Amino acid sequence: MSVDTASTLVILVLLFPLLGAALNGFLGAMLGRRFVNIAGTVSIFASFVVACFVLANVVGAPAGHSAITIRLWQWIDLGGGTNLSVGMDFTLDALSALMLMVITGVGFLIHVYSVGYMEHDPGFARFFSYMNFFIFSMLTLVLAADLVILIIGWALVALSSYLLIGFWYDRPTAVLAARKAFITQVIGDIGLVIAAFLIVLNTHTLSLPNIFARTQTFPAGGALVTGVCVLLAIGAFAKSAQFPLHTWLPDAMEGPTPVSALIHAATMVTAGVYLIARFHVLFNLAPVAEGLVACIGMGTAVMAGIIALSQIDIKRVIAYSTMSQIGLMIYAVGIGAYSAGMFHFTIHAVFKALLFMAAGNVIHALHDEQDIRLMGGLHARMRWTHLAFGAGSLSLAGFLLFSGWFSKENLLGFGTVSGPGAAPWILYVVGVGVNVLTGLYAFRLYFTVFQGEPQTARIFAVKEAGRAMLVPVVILAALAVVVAWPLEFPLPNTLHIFSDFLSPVFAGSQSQLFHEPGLGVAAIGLVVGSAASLIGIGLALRLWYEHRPDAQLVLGRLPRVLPLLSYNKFYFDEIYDRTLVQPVKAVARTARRVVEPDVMDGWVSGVGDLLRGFSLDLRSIQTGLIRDYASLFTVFAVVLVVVWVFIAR
Amino acid sequence: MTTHIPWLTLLIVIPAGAAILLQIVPRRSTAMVKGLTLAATAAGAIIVGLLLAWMPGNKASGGPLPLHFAETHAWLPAINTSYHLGIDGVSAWLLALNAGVFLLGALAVSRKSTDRLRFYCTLLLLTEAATTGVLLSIDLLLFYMFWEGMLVPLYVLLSNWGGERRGPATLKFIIYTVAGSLLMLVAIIYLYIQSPAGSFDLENILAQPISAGAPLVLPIIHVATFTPKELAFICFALAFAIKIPIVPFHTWLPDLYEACPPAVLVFFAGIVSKLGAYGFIRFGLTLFPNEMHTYRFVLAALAVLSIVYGALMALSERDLKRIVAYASISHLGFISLGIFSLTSNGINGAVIQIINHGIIISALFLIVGFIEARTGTRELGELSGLERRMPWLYFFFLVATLAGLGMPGMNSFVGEFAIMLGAFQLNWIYAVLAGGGVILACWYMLRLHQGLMHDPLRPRAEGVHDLHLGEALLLVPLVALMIFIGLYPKPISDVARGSVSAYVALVQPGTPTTGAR
Amino acid sequence: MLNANLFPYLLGLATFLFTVGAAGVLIRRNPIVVFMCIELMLNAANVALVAYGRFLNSQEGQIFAFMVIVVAAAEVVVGLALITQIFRLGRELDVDDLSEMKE
Amino acid sequence: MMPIAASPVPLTFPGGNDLVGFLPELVLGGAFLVLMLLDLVVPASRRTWLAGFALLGVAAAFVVTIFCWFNANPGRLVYSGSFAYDRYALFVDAILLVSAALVLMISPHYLNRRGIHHGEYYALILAATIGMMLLAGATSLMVIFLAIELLSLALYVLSGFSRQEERSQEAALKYLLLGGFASGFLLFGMALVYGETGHTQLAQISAAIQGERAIDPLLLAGVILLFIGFAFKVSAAPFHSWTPDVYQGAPTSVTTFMSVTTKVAAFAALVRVFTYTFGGGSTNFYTTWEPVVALVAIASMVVGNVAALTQTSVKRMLAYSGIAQAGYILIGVAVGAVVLPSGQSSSLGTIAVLYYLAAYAVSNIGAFAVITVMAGRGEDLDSYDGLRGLAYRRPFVAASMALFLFSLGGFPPTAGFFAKFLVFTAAINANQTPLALWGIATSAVAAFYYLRVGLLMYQRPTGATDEYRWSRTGIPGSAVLVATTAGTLVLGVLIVLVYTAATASLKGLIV
Repeated sequence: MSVDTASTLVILVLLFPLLGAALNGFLGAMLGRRFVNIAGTVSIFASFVVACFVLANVVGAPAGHSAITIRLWQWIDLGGGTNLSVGMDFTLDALSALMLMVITGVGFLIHVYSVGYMEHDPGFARFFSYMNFFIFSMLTLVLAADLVILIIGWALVALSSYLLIGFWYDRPTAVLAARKAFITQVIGDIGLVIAAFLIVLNTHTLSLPNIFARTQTFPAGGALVTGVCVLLAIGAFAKSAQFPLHTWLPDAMEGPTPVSALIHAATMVTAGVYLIARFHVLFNLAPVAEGLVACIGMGTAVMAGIIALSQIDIKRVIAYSTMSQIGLMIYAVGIGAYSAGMFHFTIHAVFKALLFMAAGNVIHALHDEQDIRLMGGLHARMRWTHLAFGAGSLSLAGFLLFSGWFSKENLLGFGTVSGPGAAPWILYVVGVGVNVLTGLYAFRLYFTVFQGEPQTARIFAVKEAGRAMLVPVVILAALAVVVAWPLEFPLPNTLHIFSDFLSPVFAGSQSQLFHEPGLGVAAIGLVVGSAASLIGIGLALRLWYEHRPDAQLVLGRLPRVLPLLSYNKFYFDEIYDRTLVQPVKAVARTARRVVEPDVMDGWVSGVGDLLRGFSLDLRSIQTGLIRDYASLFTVFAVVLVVVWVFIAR
Repeated sequence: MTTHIPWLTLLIVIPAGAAILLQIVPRRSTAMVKGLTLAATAAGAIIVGLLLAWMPGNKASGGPLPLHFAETHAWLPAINTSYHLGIDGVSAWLLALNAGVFLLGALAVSRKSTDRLRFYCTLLLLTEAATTGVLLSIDLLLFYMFWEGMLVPLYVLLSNWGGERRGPATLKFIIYTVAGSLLMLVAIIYLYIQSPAGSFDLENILAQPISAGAPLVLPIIHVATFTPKELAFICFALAFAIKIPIVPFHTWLPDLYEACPPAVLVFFAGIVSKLGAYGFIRFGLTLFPNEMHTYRFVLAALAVLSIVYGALMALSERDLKRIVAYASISHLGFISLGIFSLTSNGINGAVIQIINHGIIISALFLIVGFIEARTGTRELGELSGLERRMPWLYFFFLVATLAGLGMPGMNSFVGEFAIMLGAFQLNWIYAVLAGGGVILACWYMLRLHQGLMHDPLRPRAEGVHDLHLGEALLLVPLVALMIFIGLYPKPISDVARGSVSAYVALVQPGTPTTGAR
Repeated sequence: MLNANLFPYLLGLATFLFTVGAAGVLIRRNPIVVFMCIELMLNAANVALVAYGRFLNSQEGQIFAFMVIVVAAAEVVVGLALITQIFRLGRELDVDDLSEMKE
Repeated sequence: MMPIAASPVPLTFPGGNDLVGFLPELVLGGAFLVLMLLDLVVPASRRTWLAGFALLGVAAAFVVTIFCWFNANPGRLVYSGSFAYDRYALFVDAILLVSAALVLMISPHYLNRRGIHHGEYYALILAATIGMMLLAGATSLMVIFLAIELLSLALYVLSGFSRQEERSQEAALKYLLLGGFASGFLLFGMALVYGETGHTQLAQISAAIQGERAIDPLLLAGVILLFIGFAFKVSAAPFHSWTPDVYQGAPTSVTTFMSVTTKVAAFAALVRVFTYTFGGGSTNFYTTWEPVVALVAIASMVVGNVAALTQTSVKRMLAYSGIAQAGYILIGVAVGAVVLPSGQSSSLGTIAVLYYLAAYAVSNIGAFAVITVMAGRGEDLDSYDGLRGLAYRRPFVAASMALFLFSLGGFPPTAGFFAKFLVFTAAINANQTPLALWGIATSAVAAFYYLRVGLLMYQRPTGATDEYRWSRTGIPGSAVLVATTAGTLVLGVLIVLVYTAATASLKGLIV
């Protein structure tokens, strides 16, 4: 595709959401709800259409020419070399095209859904403005072809997430959650920024293509590249809510449900996966970093899964499931299975958005009730929502032939062989365990919410959601079932349209940890994985649907500490509060109460007092008595004469 | 056409002349007073704009530091001091900021009727004349004249308008500054005596390097201490460090900003504190390259201290103005860090950041002023939920806050990124600590912004109304600049880059000068 | 003819007179007496002047001395006038009493 | 560092020309006599005329001075070497005459308000001025002594001019007794100097000193006593004790006059005697007395500035500030004329002294003039509270007062800045950087009390009944304020004028 078409496409795809944001933000309140609804959704749809063109262009491009980088304008130029020189560069390739599709596609559906969800909220204009702005930022992030621009997009999505989490600004909890999320993001940003420093000082460029072209400046496996990758990973972890920067995500559920669906499930939180995939060239040079990333990904997956088991807030359960699924993706990109990670990202975007929106329907119908202990038996009253949620849960749990099954089994499949030594196998086993966990928490949620007996009288008054909220849900439900079928099959040498599509991006270099599993191994892995998911679902069935005592006993035998940790989210919030927040506050307080007045100002006023005292002494000498003056005069006269005549001379 | 007219002199004469002219305008006719003040400041701004436009085409003078539009007239030949003005890529932008903030200050005053308006405008114009002179002077003595003379109108201004504690605060500021600048005076005289040229003119002094001299030896214990030149440098550094201010010489700032009316703060915080940073670039780097290089780690450490300490104080303060004041100290720490990194990245970043900080701090003080004017309090604890009542202010405040915390995509990100890169080149630890400062910055800015704007509305803020058009018009250009510079900072760096690389070449011989590109 | 080695004694005398005068100023409280002590100091200087003039064989010393005498007279005039004026104002004659302005 | 002698001039005594030697003094003397007579005929209600006439006399003397300035190059000695007819003296005369004129302009209103408007006031002012002008030109110990006594006697009377006021009387007697006491030391010093050098004329003393290598202890004692005498006159610490009390007690117009003119004249003589006579001699002699001057300079700067910090009376504050200023000027005296390591000689110090005297005259008269002019019918405008809120009632007066304070504090763009700047430059130039550093440190302290007064003026008036009642400025008063303000600014910006004049005045300086 030509540079001109590329730039036009980029400008258009970015422009529509930005325009929507501006219109809704500045004029929305004036022009009214109908206008805002149209402007908000159409703008995203428009950029979805453009995204389709991009995809067509990328697919249609001759082999080897599918990637193109364009420069809109020179951002800053301090002379090049180690001196900063950055262009407003954007790149179009398979990866960004895929991201575009997912972001605009799912984004559009969620916008449509929001029309219904926010129909009674006075702040609708602000809401759509923020949402459109988020789409714009996310697109900037995935299109950026220069590290600085990427950082800008990276931070802009954090900003829009902050704005949307704190959308209901008169809820103190929402405000705090927003602040927490933003600050965590900034910590990640610092990681990226310092990585950028290391990169520019060694490769003398910040433009991604050039960086990847100049990897010779990074000795493979060296400390330098490892450091860079770790710093990048910190950024990724902050964004993707991975341990240890994960605590903001559950609190982020304070935002309206469409926000959770779009930002904290489908798109933004997976940016970390995208980042690592984008920088695979560097990561492939740093096996240590890769291993670290894989371990942390898998660890987070387990931890989040365990926590999800005992949460009682419907959205938080889904949030932790998101954290867990992203953990799997991070694990995948960690072991070098990039297209597998991206594939799971795509599918996850579909069914997780679906789950959130279905949950949104429930919450909406129950008038903002989010405690699952007060739900139950909704299947009869919200049939469509119930079906959609079920489909989503099955997909999430990786039930046979549901989209989730394809992506997750595909992902775990690579775990069967990747990497040297025993560590990979441990990770794989844990991964299978995560499958069990997923089945458990997914269906614990499904059963407690939709099956069983209604826990409150309110349930009987519940009505199915309106069309605007239902249509997108149903569409996504359908997708959640079938979308993966034509794309990828989790066995080698079978159907691999998706990974072939991405292959030009990742073909360049390969991770040392990565091994393509043979057909036999893969098949065994597939069976084991699917079995694990089924076990999980089965357990959930016995525990929370049939309420079988034996299963309860099984749980009862577990060490007491486990449910405690799970319910209290491993006490991370408390730990951070004690070890980071409070100490900083204490230091600040000391600075204000002690250091500033007594040290910084102390020496100034000290000098002042000294002089003042001296001055008073001098005044006391000035007695006003002539004879004293004369005596002073004489004394000093004599001293001067004597000293000079008899000593100094 | 640019050669025949003494543009730089005009820049000084116009405000000064207007100030004198004001005295014959009848005190009662406020419209005329406002009009004249606005006209004078606007004229200055226009001229600066023209100069910026002409600079690329204008041929720079030769010599160690390339100057544009230079003017030289004999002043006191007997001691080789001359009326020598000139600008380079760095001072050009500071001039722009200077003209901008004073124009804004004039607008700000002409919004609400200050008491004794004519007196106020006179002092405002005199201050502008002085600060402009500081930025233009090449002759050290002339520079000192303006540098110290600036205090005269400022003193009267600060002692006349502001909170009830303004008296002591003003005295503290003046004494602090005077102590610093007097030391600088001694250093200037020393340089004059020592320089082979025997001149106060920066260019002549730089033409023949001054020998550092032998280290002074303490009388009894016979320990070799600093060389005389190093002592001179310390004097300069103190004067500038107090003006910026760098911790631990900062305590005058919060008290003064607290007592100072917002309309004054717009140009006081906007330009005066930047002059210290400018001094470090223009005189520190040129006169004392070796000394700057020797002590860069110490200086950078102090800068980082200001960043973190200012942030911590801003985090724990409760008074809106004091929070912004300490935030400003933290930001100025960034600027200093950039300069002391002695790298092209750092100094360019510092220049950009100087402008950004001028914009941001003016906006923040205006906003705080509006809020105080409406609610009658500056206590963070007594306010909340204002967003519901004033959505427009919320929007402007949001942008200013984001700019203040170094949000990527906003103007200050550009500067802070370059500065931290420079610091990283100096030593990675400085960049990391500065990064910690950024995290704290985001913490205290959000604390300020959310604390005021979010949470349920307090009864105290029930009746408040949103910005008038006039107030909004003050903020619009600032906010627009914050976003524009964030998207397209190139123009600034293009003008500054050449001069900066000249400075860097002085401090770090051997570094390739990138000015040619 | 005076003996040359008498000179040191004359100078000593002058110094002695001067010291006495100064001491008087420091000790005495009656302004008039203080005044006389000042005169004593001036005249001590006169003695020195004259003595020097004599031993240097130059007239300047003696001329100087005459001038000093005149000046001293003038000073006395002013001084006494002031003192009487103060006395008129009803203050007793004590220099220690004149300490309204201090510090 | 080698002190340099001023260029020796061939001395010719064609008696007729000698009268030209102190033409200005003669003119003023004539005016003085006529004034005495006029006082008898002019009715009490028309005393202002006397002021006018005195002003005329001063103006005439000034014109004559200017005329002489162009005539007096190169300078020469008159009256058998006891008086110098050179531009140096004339420069100082000019300062003195301008100061006297300014004081004469503000006096009548003030005296009337205080009810002490007597004719002899103006005569005494003229007499004192004559004495000072003589002192400026004196080149013989005798003339110096006479001149000092002449001006002192006049000032004693003037200090006690408010006859019914005890403070004024106390001030006068303090001044008289201590002044006499000091002149005792001065005279004894002179006697010793005369005795050890055998001459009373500076030129010959200088020559005598140049001869000898070893320093005669008695001579040294004499020189130091002499210096102490001068130090008293310029009110330099630790011989300053009289200053605050006398300045406070004397009528403000008189304080205005003597605070400036005494210093100017005494410093003129001090420079002539020390920098050019004793300094013009052998190296080791200069290096022996120079530390004394430096020491006294430092003492004055410290004592004056620090003591002023906690004052609550404007007049006392200005008195202490005067002590401090004396310290700064003494720096200039100490490094007055030196030979640099580079070889060429520099009289930057003396130029600094002259510039400082001019600047100090303008600013200090201005500051005191404000207090004089604003003084109400009742008591003097003395306490700080009297100034509270001045800026709201009399914005321009307050502005000019602030300007004078800034000038005394040494802020650009005022005369005071360049005065200090030149002094410090001279010190560093003469490799006496410590002196400059003392000056710097004390100046920083000084800024505090000057600006504190400024703050008072800019405080909002309480509107209370006990608020001080300032009188109207009046035309002469405003004229003086305008003149001093303009002078302060002009000397602060267009330094080149005075600087060149001062330089020129040193060309023909002779002893």
